[in-house]
Amino acid sequence: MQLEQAYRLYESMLTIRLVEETLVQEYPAQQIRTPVHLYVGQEAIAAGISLHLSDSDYVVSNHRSHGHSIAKGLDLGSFFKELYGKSGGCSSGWGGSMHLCDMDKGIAGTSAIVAGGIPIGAGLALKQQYNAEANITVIYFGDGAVDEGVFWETVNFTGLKKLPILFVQEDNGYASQTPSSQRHAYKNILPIVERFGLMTAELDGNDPLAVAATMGELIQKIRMGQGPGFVRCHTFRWYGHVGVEDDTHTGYRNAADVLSWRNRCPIKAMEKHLLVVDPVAASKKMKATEEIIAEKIRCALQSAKEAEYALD
Amino acid sequence: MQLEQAYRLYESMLTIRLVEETLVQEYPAQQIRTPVHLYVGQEAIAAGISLHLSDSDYVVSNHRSHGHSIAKGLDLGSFFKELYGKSGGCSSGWGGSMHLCDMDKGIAGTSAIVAGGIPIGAGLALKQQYNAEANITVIYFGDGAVDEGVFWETVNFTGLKKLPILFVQEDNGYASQTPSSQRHAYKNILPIVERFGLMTAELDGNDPLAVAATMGELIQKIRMGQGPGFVRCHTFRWYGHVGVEDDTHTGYRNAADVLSWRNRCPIKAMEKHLLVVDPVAASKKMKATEEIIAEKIRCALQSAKEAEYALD
Amino acid sequence: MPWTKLAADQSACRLDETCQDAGAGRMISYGEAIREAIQQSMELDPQVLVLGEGIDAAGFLYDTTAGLSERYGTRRVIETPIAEAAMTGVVTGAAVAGLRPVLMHMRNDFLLVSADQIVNHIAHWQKIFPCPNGLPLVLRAIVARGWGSGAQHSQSFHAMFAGLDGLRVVMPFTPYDVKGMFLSAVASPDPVLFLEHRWLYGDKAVVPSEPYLVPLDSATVRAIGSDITIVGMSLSNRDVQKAVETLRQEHAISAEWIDLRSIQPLDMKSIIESVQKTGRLLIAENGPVTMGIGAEISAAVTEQCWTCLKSPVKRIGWKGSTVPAGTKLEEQFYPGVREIIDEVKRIATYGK
Amino acid sequence: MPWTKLAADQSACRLDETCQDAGAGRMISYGEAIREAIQQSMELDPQVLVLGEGIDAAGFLYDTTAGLSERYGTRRVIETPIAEAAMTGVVTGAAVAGLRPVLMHMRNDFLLVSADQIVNHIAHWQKIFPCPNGLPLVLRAIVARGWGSGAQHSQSFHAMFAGLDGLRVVMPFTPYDVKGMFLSAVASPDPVLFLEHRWLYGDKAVVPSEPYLVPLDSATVRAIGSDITIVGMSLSNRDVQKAVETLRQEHAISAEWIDLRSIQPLDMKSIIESVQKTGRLLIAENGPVTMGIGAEISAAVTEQCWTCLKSPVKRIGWKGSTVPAGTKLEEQFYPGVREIIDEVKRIATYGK
Ligand SMILES: Cc1ncc(C[n+]2csc(CCOP(=O)(O)OP(=O)(O)O)c2C)c(N)n1
Ligand SMILES: Cc1ncc(C[n+]2csc(CCOP(=O)(O)OP(=O)(O)O)c2C)c(N)n1
Ligand SMILES: [Mg+2]
Ligand SMILES: [Mg+2]
Repeated sequence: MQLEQAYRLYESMLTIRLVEETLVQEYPAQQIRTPVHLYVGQEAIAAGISLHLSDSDYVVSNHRSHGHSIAKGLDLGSFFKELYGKSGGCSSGWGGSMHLCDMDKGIAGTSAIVAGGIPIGAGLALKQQYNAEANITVIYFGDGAVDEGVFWETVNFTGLKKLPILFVQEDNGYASQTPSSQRHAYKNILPIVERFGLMTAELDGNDPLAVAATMGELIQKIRMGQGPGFVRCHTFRWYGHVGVEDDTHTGYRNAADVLSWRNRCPIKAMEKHLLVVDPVAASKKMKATEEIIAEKIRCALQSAKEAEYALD
Repeated sequence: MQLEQAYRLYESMLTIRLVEETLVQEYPAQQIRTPVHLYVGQEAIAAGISLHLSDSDYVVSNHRSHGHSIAKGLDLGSFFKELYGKSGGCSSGWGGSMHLCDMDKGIAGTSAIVAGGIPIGAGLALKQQYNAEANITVIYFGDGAVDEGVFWETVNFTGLKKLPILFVQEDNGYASQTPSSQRHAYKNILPIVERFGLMTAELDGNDPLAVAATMGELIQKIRMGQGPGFVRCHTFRWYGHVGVEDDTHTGYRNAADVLSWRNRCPIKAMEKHLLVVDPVAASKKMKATEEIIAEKIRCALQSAKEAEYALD
Repeated sequence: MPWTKLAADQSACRLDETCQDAGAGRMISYGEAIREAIQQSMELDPQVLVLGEGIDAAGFLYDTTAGLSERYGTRRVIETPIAEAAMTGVVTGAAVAGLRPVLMHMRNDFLLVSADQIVNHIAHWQKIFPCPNGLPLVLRAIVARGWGSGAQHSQSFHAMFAGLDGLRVVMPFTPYDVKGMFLSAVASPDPVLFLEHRWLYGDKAVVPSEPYLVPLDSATVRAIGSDITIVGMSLSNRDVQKAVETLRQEHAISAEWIDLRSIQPLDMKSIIESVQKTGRLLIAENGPVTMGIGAEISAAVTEQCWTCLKSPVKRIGWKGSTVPAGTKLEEQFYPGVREIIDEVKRIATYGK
Repeated sequence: MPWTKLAADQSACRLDETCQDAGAGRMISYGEAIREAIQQSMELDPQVLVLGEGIDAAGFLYDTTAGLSERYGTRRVIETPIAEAAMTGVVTGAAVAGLRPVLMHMRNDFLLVSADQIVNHIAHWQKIFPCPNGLPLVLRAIVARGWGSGAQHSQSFHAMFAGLDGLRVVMPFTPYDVKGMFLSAVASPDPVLFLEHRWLYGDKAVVPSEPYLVPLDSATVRAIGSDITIVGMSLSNRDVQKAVETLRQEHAISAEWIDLRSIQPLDMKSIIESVQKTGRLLIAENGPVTMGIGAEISAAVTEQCWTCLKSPVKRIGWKGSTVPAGTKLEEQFYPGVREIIDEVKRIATYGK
């Protein structure tokens, strides 16, 4: 990976992280009145993918949409405003955390119905194929969404029509508090979807370099019309399913697992990498990046707090 | 196969065939006022399966339900009455051809919504498992039903819970007039459902002996709790998708294919077999069987014609 | 944009209601009018594509899609798997991205398989997301009846989907309307549930051969009267029409007949105008009475026409929500011209 | 059969409405009452099993299923995949075969994913098939509101499913009712859509600790009055209750408050009896006004109480069918006590 790209990847992940840490801080004040599903821990996935996307590529997202949207370029001001229910929010205050959107950035929409956005993504891709664009659609979903029939219908249609879609399964092991093993008759979904004509890859979703590299190759193939792709990214969310609390105490995830995943922080991994490949400047550059991001967030947050409430 | 069993198989297939040929004859009189989806050509499947079922085993059927129900023991009188909309019909005249039922015979119901009956079958099996019965549920559906998401959801749930289900796909190559190749991203469904923990088999659905043998083994395994099964039976319907006409002229199926499948009549195959294994008596026995069936149908049809219309 | 041009042309040459009764002109059937409308919409706008089960296979959805794939290719005429939920999502996404897809269902009963996409997604999308392209999609579905089609193939879901602000629902009755409203549905930036009735396919009338638009949000008065207003919709209009004639000829009752056409939004203005004149209202539902669109009309009319109503608004419709298959059961289940006439007579003499 | 026994015991010792206001007794919350009802139904009848997403995982559906799997095992407490359509079919089949399954959804919005199973299958099954075991299944689902839950997590689908003869729909308001109606729902041979409201979970009242049944088809008068009838349902009762008090105290208007409880079938008898006395009716919908259950009530009451109605039946409810997420948008969207009072005052002075 080129240095410039590596820094962009770092910046993207860090932006998501700092935005969500801001949410964690601000949420108790009860001015962000919308259910938040934090992406913390999973940042490498959206960041690693978005590195290879332009505004003409679409993403469709689910309830855990902050990272997907921010990585794709959602303006932080309109993001915060949306979460504060303010005028100027990306969905005019109507959507809240679970319904982010910015068509100019290719963020086509977000469904809070599990798997609901998946076939919509196929429709976006159908238009790209119809117009013979070289653009693609990325569909984000969890290990839970594949339980739903509409996922399988979409996989079949996608394989049949060879739509330019990258299916991204963010496999954090749980749907809400229920582990995959209690929901899936199979261990690995990849050999199954392969049979529907999808190119597949399995990834450590916490390894930003691996994510960026594999996604880059796959996206390139999809763009060139070699068919749709499906990536299973193993990862872990640090916070509870919804809200800003650590929920380890509720017991459904084992504390040692939580710890071991926290120790595999994708941002730390990226920092380490940058320090190795750019030993002289990295430290300073990262600090500068962090400051810039923090400043952006401060402004965006401020603007959201000061904005008028969205009214009908 | 034992001779007695072979004759039962023959009788079962022939009953279905003669009943439906009766429908073909009577339909133009416009007294059977319900859309009929004929099973002619596919008889070996339901007959070969039902050989191994008792009244305590359930079947769930689809729009093409005559054969499934008759093989499972549906009384012909109540069958014809149902199709004539008469009182005494198995569904009290409310169901028509697409909604046959007889709980005493384990015919639990019939959905005319493609794949609609599939999860219901899983519920029947759940009860069998819950009560630790050695009974099983057979779910009949076509190559079209697997297009629907609810099929995949049910396969997953079945594999997960190891329900005592035999999934029977009657693959006649078409959903209405649309070939599988226009609907499926995959060529063979079996290696896919295998991954969900289903035992699988692929069969010539027009070979009654093969059907009976394979189904017998598989059903035995399912009864013994070795897990659910899925059989893909290649077959062909002789008539149009709905109604009593040959639709070869409409062109979606090639005339040579239609002819070659007609030449592979499962009942003819069974006759041939009986003549070989029981050369002395077969001819006479088969004739007697045919006469008995024909007489039963005559009576049943007569009773239906004479019955009062079902009223609210 | 071809559609703004069509709308503009139309306001110039004023092809409206009156035209269809003009007498002279080409007679085609409701089914043929649909086919022509689909074909013209595809001809007018390369962004229009059609999708569905059986639309590019023998049968061609009662011939309404015959010839399309030869003309426009399988790129624009997409035979689909039997996967209504996903395909509904697909047309939603395609419309979000700027295409004008039309998804076709042989029976409106199958819409239920995709209810999550319709109710939770389509009907909210434009309200919660900025949609630079609108959400120009059409769900075309056929309501059927009779021949023992029974519980799962004879329902009419116009009312079930009538409470969603973000989804237009229309039920054209005439060949003229079915063509003009289909073109309007495709032209519309909003999603439209387009409900045809199988029993109307053979009805013939004068239909202009050029493309034209009929509004998606307006009822139309099909017979002028002064004693009572009768609202019909889709097939129920047929019985209403006959009843109106008999009432005039044999009972000296002058009934005003309104064809609802649009279920969502309701054209309350037209209904109220009529009721203000007649003081009496009967709604002939093409579906079960309970929770039918007649309930909403009755409630709204009663609120708004309280002082001019001479008798309570009445509703007539199917006996229940499960349609039986048996011949006589069917006969008992559906009201007919007779029942409408009887009801009108009761209403007309109410309190007298 | 444990359920016939319970019904018999009950008619003996007559545990009815009055009991809950008795004052003395154990106070528990609506949520606790649900939990107790579920547990007691499982205790009473080994054929009862519960299924759902998150019912056997941390959270336990707002604690309503906590402890069940320890007590009854995972054979009877089935954590399911996120596959509402299939799981609805599964409970249908299980009920056909004689079990009494309860399928649980955290939000009633998710019911739409299974609409085909509910509408095309469950609601017709007993009508078209002889069902020796009836179809004893319960779909338990929670209606939510607020905190920006927005378009897909704040809907109330009671009215959308209210037109199906083969499906009972109930919306209990009090801790007493939610327990008794849950037990009745499980006892019922018919399928029941059991809609709870998340905002009621904290409400506390006296609830008997033994199992008891509350009918599934009857509304209840919660305050006696003479000037106007106000029908509430589920959460909207809360505003109605406050409005009724204020009206009495500050406006000298005596309102009769009916808690609808059952959406399908409607207890028209109770409503009509009340309207015959008051001559005025307002329905406070817990949902959008258009095509709400209020439309059906209004139409039916107007037909049946024409001569005793002093003013047109009115409805109050949400501003539309898409619920916004933003705080102030939410505030604008839902009517409150104030709006009910204003509407009642308008009705009470109507025509004066
Ligand atoms: C149709 C539907 N069923 C249930 C839910 C409730 N729900 C919200 S998120 C979620 C779990 C999703 O898990 P997964 O897809 O793995 O995503 P993650 O939250 O782990 O990122 C569930 C069950 C829903 N929103 N929609
Ligand atoms: C949900 C739904 N979509 C569409 C239909 C219309 N339809 C009835 S039968 C059928 C084809 C079924 O094909 P298959 O499953 O292969 O069964 P076959 O008729 O070949 O036996 C279709 C599409 C339906 N009944 N239900
Ligand atoms: Mg997950
Ligand atoms: Mg087939």
